Amino acid sequence: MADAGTSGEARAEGGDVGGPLLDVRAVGVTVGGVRAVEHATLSLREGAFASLIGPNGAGKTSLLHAISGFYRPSAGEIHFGGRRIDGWPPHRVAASGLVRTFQRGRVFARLSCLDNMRLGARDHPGEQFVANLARPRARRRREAEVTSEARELLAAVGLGPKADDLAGTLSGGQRKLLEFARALMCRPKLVLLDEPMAGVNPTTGRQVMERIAQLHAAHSLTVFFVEHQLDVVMAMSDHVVVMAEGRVIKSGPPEEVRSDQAVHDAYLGSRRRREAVGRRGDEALAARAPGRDEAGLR
Amino acid sequence: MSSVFNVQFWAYVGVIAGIYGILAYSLQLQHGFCGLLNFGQVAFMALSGYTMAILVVKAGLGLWAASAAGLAVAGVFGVLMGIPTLRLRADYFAIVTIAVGEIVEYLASNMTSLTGGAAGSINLLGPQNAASYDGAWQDAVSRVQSWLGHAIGSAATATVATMAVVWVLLVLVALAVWFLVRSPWGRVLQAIRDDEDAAAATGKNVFRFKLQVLAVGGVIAGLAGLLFAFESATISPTDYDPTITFYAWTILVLAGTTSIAGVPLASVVFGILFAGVLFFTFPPFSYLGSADRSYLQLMIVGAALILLMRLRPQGLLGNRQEMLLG
Amino acid sequence: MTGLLQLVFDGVVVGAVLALAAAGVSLVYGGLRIINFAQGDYMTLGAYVALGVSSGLRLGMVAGVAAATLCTSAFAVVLEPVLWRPLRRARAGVLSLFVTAVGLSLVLRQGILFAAGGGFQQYRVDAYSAWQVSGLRFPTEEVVAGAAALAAILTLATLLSRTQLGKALRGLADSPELTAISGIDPDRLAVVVWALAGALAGLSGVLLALVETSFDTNLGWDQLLTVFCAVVLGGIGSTYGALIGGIVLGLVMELATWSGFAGGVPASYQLVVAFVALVAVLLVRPTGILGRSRIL
Amino acid sequence: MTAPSPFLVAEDLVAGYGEADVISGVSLSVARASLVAIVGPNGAGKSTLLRALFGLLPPRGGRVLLLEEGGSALDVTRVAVHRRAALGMALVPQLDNIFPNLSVRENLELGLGLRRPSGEQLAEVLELFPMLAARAGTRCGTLSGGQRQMVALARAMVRRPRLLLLDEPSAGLAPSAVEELFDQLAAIKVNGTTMLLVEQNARRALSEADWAYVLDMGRNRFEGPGPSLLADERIAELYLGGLAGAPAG
Repeated sequence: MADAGTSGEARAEGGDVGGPLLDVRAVGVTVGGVRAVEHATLSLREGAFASLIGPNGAGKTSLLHAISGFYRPSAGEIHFGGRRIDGWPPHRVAASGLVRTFQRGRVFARLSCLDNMRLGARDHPGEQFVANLARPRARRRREAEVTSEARELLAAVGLGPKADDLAGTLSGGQRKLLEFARALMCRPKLVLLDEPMAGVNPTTGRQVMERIAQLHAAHSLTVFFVEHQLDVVMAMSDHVVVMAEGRVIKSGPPEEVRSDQAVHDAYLGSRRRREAVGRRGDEALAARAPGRDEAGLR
Repeated sequence: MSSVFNVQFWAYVGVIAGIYGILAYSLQLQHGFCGLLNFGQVAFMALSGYTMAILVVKAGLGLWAASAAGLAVAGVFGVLMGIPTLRLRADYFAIVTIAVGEIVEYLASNMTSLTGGAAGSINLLGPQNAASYDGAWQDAVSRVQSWLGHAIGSAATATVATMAVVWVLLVLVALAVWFLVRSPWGRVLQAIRDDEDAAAATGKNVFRFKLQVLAVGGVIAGLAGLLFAFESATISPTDYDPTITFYAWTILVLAGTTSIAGVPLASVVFGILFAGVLFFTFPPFSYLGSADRSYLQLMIVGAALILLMRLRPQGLLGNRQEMLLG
Repeated sequence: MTGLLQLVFDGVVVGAVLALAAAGVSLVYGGLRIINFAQGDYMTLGAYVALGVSSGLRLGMVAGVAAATLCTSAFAVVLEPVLWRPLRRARAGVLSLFVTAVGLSLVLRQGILFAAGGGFQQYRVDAYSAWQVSGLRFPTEEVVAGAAALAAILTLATLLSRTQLGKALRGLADSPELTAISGIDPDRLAVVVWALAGALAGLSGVLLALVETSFDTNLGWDQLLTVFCAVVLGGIGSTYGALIGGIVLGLVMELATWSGFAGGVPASYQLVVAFVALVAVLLVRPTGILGRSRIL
Repeated sequence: MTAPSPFLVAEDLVAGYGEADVISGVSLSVARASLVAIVGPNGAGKSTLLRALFGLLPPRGGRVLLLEEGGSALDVTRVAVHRRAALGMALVPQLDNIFPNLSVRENLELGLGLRRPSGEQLAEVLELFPMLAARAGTRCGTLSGGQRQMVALARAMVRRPRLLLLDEPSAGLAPSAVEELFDQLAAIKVNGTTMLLVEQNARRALSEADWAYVLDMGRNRFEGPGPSLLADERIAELYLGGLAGAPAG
């Protein structure tokens, strides 16, 4: 595994090498009759370490669902590795090397952590009904490979001791770690991470991000993540995409995004506005203070 | 009235319980390990039973070849049923499968020229010509009976021999289910059961796995349907009543939905429950007329089911902790 | 043409009656995750209570209908603390609850047989009185049953959409835990759910018996699949959907027998027609008429 | 600030799922009208603690008390969940904290339980959350994560609770929304509502908290005023990703 130094170098170059791996062209997504994404366009070069930010309700997660095949875009095209993938079912998208995680950390609750990991592996003859029965030796060989790889990755995210526990017994943060590790089992070309650090404590979150960075460098892995922790986003990503109200309003290197006024207004919010909101809240609460005694203890 | 100590009677109960147990395994594979709610499993029994009977009587096929064809039809039907319905949400899928069970029964009683209609398989060659298909089965059973005779003497009646065959098949089915769910293929099924979206996100073709499990479950249910047809010598549409599926579900829930060892135990409990109430002929039951007594007996069966669920919601051998995991 | 109009009328009446039972199933499944396999037998119970009160006690049909509604409701309410609450406390799963309902259904149906015997029954109403309007025939009991069912549907819809209790019931379907956090006693809501479901089943049962003019202890059991179909057709979990699904299904089943429609389907095919309609709707709208599509 | 009098006290709480205890003997005290934060690594038992305090997970040991200003104490350890709203307790769970098939307005109305809502009560809350006023008729299931979080907080506030328990309210929120959230919490505190907050965003939570507890392996590890814990190098090293003293947010 590459050390942190080389990973930093690779990341610096990451934005410059290779052609576009993911190309999202004028995509629209409608969720439950509501237009969640409107005309979103962005492209990621191979080897990029990119992030997607934007205020709540901007359509980030909906866009992620569309890219990963869970939502069918109502407009536009999505290309991955030169192939048009919009309209593909999620499993086909995943099998083509584009793997995503979920905001909530979705694991297979009644399977052990180790089994969760094994499920991430690709090309397992044992998972084919006929080969499972007809080629026991190939099945066993692959199973052994997969198991040792799974244990390694589990240990790497700090879940080694939990290998034999049911995944349903893990805490919320541990589930996200397991899910991320499972995504890596697929040896993806591109991983989409939906808020990898939300619900994970900062120390672990940083370890996760560092781990992602290492793999990014070592395996020419392209990473695209939604995250709200701006310090992390700005420090780690070489490319930042900003969404607001269903549209991509800005896309570029972090320093450029940080200084953009439109981004600032839409996302970071001006301090003055926040203070105004706060004051209005104070007044509203002060006004109703007399009514508070009604919920007294009996 | 049969006696509590009548071996013949209990062997017959054992045959029926074993067949329901095999049907319960088909549900266990589909529901316990893949999360599918199938309330129309009886359709697969009917399809394989009828296919076998029709091929033997009308096409002159040998019983075993016809039986294999019956199983194949049940498996293929699983795929055919799955293609339009599997895209539905789980609870919608469940109700549609009930409909499938009803429609198959309905077609069996109305397509008289093919199935013999409401009169059943005996009518396959027309009203003047009673048809039968189970000659080879009877021969096989009497061979088993003579083997058993060496071991247990005169207790080895034809019914006892049938019971032995059914339970050997049940154990084979149990082993097959055990092997499948512990294989990587079965692991994918369980992943689908726990979180379909996450399974798709790891590149599993959820639809294909579900089709496969419908086909495999269909074959197992088909086996139950064949045994049912063999055991009763002639079949009619009402033999494959949709309530049979619910009995199999009851066995599965009693067993614990993922407990493979629980199914035979639950089948026995279920058999004893349904047959046992027939012996409630002592006072106060003996004061009642036979109709009233049979009503009361079924009420007791219902009450016993309620009580069992109340005492062990996770089933006899089910794992409570696992049941509670989201 | 009059034949068609007559079928529309019949369909609306039968559909509205089924819609009541379906709404009960939907409330219980939505709020308590119980697939009430015994709903059909609750209907039968209502029909027999009405028989006892109107014919046995000679109190008339209005009293019979009222008694059917109230007694079935009371019966369902009594079972909540005795049967369902302990299972909820043990965190029984959907299937355990389902098997319990199967057991309950067996007990109820056999119990009614035990108490009332087999054989067909009729209410003491004039089965031949009817209004004739330009070739159409409106039998009195069908008009009354249809009107009563529609009134009950409107009352229920208003209760659910306008009252705080109705919102709480819909909230219960979304998240029982959050309902409790909001300060609402889930046990009390469960009692309300059963009271409503029982009343709807009882009313539906007696009205169905009126429409069918003669009935036996399989009255509700025979309709159970149709009722479930209505629930699914409307969209599982949506009580409004169940109401609409019931009426649509009633119409489809009656209209399928119209001679102008490829000679008409024999009446014995009605259940198959119902299923075919259901499957057809689900293929176009996989979550039923009012069901919500899945949002990740 | 006057000497803080405790409002919520937990003594030696033990709770867990299945056979294992997730928290084993946690004690804490929350002063009246203060904001207390609970931080710690994943699996430390933070959410479990909150669920145990509110009775969603009945504690296996220990007790939970509400102390009145008069000095009387009410043992609420075994009080049913639905009775707590009437005692002035409110909880905002992290997940499943809204009714997805109900509109925003109906969600807020259900915050009052079965009592008929007055337009005035809703208007007050909507004023505090102007974003929701514009979406009063929207079905909550179609809202984004941050908007849902806002509905959940608003629903808890409709009752004017005296004690508000929050489970990771900032998870999944954009920075501006996190700022708004903490501004709102500050405003709620001004009004005298006592708050207990479980947070992953430990730096932000600690910088706002009057007092904080660090939980690890289901036990109390450290406690102290939020900002001073934030400055503590041991804690920073263990739980905050080694960024002691870094500016919050």
